[in-house]
Amino acid sequence: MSKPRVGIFGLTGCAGDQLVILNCEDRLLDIVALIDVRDFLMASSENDAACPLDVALVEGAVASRRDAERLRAIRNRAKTLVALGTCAVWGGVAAMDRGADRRKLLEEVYGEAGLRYDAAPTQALHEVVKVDLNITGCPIEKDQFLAAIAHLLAGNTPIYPAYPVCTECRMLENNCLLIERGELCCGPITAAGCNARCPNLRIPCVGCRGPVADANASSLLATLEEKGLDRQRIAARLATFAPEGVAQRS
Amino acid sequence: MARIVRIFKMVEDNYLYTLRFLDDRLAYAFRHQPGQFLMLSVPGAGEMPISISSSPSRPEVLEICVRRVGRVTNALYRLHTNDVVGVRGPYGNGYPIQEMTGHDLLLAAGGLGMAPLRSLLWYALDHRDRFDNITLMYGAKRPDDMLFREELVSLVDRTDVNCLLTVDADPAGTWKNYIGLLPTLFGHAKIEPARTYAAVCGPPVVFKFILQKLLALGFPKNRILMSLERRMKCGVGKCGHCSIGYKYTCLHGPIFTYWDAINLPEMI
Amino acid sequence: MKTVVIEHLARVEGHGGITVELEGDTVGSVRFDVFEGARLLEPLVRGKRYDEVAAILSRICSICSVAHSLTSLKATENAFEVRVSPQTELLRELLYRGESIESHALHLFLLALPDYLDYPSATALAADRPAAVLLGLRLKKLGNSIQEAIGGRAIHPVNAVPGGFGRAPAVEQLIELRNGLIEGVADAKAAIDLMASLPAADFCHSDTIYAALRANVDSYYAGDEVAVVSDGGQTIVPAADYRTLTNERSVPHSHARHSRFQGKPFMVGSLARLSVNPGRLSGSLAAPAARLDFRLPAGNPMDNNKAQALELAGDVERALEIIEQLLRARIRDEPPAPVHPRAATGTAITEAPRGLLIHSYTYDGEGRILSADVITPTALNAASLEAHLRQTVEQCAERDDAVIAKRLQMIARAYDPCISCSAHLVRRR
Amino acid sequence: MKILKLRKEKLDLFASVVQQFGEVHAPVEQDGKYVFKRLRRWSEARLEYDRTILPPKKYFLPPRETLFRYRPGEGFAPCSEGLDQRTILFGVHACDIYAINILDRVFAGKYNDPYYQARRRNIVIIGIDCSPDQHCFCRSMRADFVDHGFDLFFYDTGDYYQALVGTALGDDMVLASGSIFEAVDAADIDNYKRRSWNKRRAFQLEVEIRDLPEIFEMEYQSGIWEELGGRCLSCGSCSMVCPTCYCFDVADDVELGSLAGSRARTWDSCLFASHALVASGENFRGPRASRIKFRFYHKQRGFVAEYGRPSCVGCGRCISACPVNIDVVQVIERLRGVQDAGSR
Ligand SMILES: Cc1cc2nc3c(=O)[nH]c(=O)nc-3n(C[C@H](O)[C@H](O)[C@H](O)COP(=O)(O)OP(=O)(O)OC[C@H]3O[C@@H](n4cnc5c(N)ncnc54)[C@H](O)[C@@H]3O)c2cc1C
Ligand code: SF4
Ligand code: SF4
Ligand code: SF4
Repeated sequence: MSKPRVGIFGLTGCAGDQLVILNCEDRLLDIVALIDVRDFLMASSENDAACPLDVALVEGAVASRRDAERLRAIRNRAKTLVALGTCAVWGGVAAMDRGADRRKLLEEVYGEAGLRYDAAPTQALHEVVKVDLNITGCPIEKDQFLAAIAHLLAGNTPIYPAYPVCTECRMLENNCLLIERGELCCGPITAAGCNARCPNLRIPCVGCRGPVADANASSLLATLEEKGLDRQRIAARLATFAPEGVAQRS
Repeated sequence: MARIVRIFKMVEDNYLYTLRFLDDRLAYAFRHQPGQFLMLSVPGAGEMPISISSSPSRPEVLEICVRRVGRVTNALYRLHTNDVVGVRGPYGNGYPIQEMTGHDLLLAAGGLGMAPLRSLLWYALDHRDRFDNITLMYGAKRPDDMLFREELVSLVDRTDVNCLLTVDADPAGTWKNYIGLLPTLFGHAKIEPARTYAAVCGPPVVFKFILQKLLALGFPKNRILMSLERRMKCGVGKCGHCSIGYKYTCLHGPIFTYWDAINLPEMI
Repeated sequence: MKTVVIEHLARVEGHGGITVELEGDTVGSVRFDVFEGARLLEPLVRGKRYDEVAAILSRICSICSVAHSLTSLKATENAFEVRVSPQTELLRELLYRGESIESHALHLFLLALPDYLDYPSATALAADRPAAVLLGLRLKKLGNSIQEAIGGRAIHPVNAVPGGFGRAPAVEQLIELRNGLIEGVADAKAAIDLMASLPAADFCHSDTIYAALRANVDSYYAGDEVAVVSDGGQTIVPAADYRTLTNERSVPHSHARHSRFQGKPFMVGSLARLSVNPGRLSGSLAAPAARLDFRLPAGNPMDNNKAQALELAGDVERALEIIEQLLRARIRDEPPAPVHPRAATGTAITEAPRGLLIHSYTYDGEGRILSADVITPTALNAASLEAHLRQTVEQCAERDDAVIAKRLQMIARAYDPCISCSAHLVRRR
Repeated sequence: MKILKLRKEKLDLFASVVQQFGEVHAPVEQDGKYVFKRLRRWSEARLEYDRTILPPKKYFLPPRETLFRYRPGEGFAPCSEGLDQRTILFGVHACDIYAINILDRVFAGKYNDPYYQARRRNIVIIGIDCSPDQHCFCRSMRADFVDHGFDLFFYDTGDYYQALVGTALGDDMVLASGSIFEAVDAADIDNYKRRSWNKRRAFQLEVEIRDLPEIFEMEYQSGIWEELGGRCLSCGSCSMVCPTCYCFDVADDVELGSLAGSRARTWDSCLFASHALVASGENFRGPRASRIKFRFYHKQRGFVAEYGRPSCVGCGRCISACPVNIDVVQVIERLRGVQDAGSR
């Protein structure tokens, strides 16, 4: 079997998910031996920008016309398009306040020049093209990425936990920050897979992985409100990393 | 572990696999009842429950009929003859053959529901003297979707079994049997509820309509035998996924009576 | 007239390109374009509570996410006059060193090294010189292991919060890090040897102005004063006056804003740090510096790569020292220092791997952000980079597009630009 | 049963003897809560604890465990790492031992679970007396006392622990500690009886479980399920912390670039939407209300039909672990239509 042709791309984001790939120090050379990386701008200056791809890994959100065009071009080249990271899957932090007047913000940041910039309200990949597989996380978890690659190479769709961070947090036997300290923990509605990194360090989950499929955001909101937290603050916190996603699920 | 010795495409995305245990002793030791299932693993992809479609009256072959739907079934689909899969079992209760002996049989299946019933069908035909009248009702969407089509069509002319096959639609216009939804077949069969055991299997709609029919005919509740499907991870009553009320589909089922269904909430 | 265009700069983080216009022998415009989408995080962070800011603004950039987090925390703590414990200071510096080791190893081995040896990528290089690439990966992993143990994650640390840390690392974790670092000392030395063996890259000379934090202690990840040095001497800029330093303006071709000091571009980063603090070269870094034939004042921006290699060696050493110190002091699991929000402004300047990083926030009485200002090294470097790109073309004897393009890319990469950083700036009104 | 007594001050001595039999794990404090953990030194043990966050089930059915590894051509090889590890759980409460006895039955039967059973054989249980808090209702669940399933059990009778020796291994431990255990006399028996009577009265919570199965059947359509479904976060906490929740999921992993890999099982919960979802898209318990109903139904009613008693032992963990305060005692009371019966 010939090696699958792979492209790794970044739209607008922090490049953290591509960096996670480069952070697989122990497996990096194994991976490149198993796949044929054709297009990876962050790591190579010799890229084939047009060849058909078996798999396209795309990180970052769509925040400009240029991003949208690039994404469509990638989609046309790729059999399987994988959204890599919370920005690609949900829009990420830059998708906050989608309603805000972007032009005004641009002008505020860059002055008049900003008005000429190519900028659009931030969107997740699935809002622009069809996405075949989502690997969420801000950034993605190395182990999950490696498992996903192993499964894709073996021909299987990877499996991800369908439960929230609380489940992992409980398996680790942490004290509950929400119950025992009344903190604003997003664990109950956030997709697991990070092994409860934050609560495991006694820090409330900020929801960086986006909502779990079955999130009951309205009940969490009500509970936190009963604990005396300010409703607006809770709503804003829950919606930091995946604003639209949480709204849909409450 | 078992080797795939034959792969036969029955209809699009539904394949019949013939398996043979690598270890001869296991092959001899493996004895199943119609209605039982096995746990089949495709290494790397996972494990899943699959009904045994072959009859214990023909112990030379072990056949399963699998529809491609997800991870494991797709991984199985990518295998070739001579590849090896993991097999555990047989599991589940199977049909109460002893109880059914001496009675009429009504087998009613829709779609993939034929997979477990085929085992019972051939068991009964191979032990024809143990049962009175045997009726098979099987419905598929189109002729091309009918599982075991050749085999079943060849039964239509047999006199020792009343084989009624129907399709919802026949776009090609070549279908020589019935056209219409499964329950309409009741119009073509003479069923005596008082002396019959009914074995039903299919998607939830099939259960719904066939049950209505059977109850209207006055079938005793404990002679309606349903083969159920549930998510399963272990097959041996531990993992909890297949529980219905207080029963485990894998231990107490997959064959349940209609009386069980009344007692166990959310069964159908 | 012809143009040399590097459409999409590879082997850097983020999206940028270079356009040079040539009119015979005269160089027309030279542009470093940034077309990274504008994420507008600073205005979006308005209204967020002080305990949420670092997690959001660290997302500006993955490679310097520790720097962004810690600078953000310090700005907040400065605003609220929070005093953190000495243990926290040490752990934070350790975290910084981890990031710096990772970032420098990534840049030197995976992004820059292929240029020197004429390969398109480190993976292509690995086919012929696996040992060199594996050396880089080991060092990179070492840096990541520190970030994971102290920050809770290699990218976007979760453990650092206003006032301190969620949970201090366990003694066993520190011992494991120490063992890794002991091996790292040899690797860092090997990295210097490797750098010393590379063909010289010498095609751009100029008198450059450098700006960096003045290190009055060992730790120079944070400080109160920026020193700007040129051959004309030194100017000191206190942190609160950072605006006189940046003096940013937006340019139409770029989503990054350009900084000038007294009308002139200046350079930040490893080379600037060593230029501002030449004393660092006298201790244990003296021998490696000699090996690399590294001398100050450096007139060649490519020397930034050498400076990174030196810092890499220094960081490994310093990280070891910190761990010893933490172990000796019997690290404790202490709660973060209490934070009492109030209406105030706080500014923090630190040295990110790529140079000066400034976060400045104004809070309301409830601890919600009223305005945020973030100035990143790549933005500070943008004008200087353009100047050096221009000089590179001017000083290039051959008028061969391929040669020019290659040199331009090497210069751009030597700056180790972090383009997604540069695009997220806010001008305070 | 062999019954002895041990002067309380001598417990430390006994603990040092026990250490020679294996790795000692006991409740340890963690920010005001307790967890079973390997002891670094005996003084870390907190035997007067309310309840541990996770029950001892984590030792018998770990949150995640590899079952098999396989290589192409070699087939499956069961994973036996750590199965023969001799661990001593020191200070297990009666309800938790009761729960282990329940798990014993689930993981035995026609299809024995070799992993569970191997651990069960190798883990020593030393039980300890406890006093109920506001969430304990083990007495109502008939799990405040166990007569088997432990190697030793210590009852607090004042100056002494009265020790029930449950197994030969427990007896070996007693013998290995020389003569620190003493025979009991009539006064000790009286002390025990007094303790027993007092403990009975210490319970703040009580539920009536006779005819509960029938009531569950009658209230199957009750509106309470919808209401609980609206509140439940499906966070799985109650299942994770429950000493008798044993659902697990099984999934395969492959190694990069090969077909070798492993199969692991992980704790699962009937509150997850995926629990009863099958490949056809059919979900037999789709709505959250039907999932939470199932949890109560299976524990409080289903188990009775199957094993003759509810699987709930009244440890109160799910009550303290639920972020939205879903409380099994209140649910039962509401189903029963009793007001304030729980607090006496
Ligand atoms: C008693 C019984 C007999 C069955 N007989 C047959 C048969 O003869 N032919 C056939 O094609 N299918 C049969 N099925 C259904 C078959 O088990 C599922 O289609 C199969 O598990 C789907 O697995 P997958 O990995 O391809 O799908 P995915 O959706 O990827 O499933 C992943 C896992 O979920 C579980 N799961 C998903 N769907 C089901 C399901 N319907 N039933 C049980 N577990 C499921 C399995 O553990 C599986 O490994 C039977 C199911 C049961 C319970
Ligand atoms: S700390 Fe957060 S993640 Fe952990 S159990 Fe509590 S709510 Fe869930
Ligand atoms: S616990 Fe929450 S914030 Fe922390 S890594 Fe996991 S999903 Fe992200
Ligand atoms: S259901 Fe709740 S009270 Fe009952 S045993 Fe489980 S955790 Fe304890």
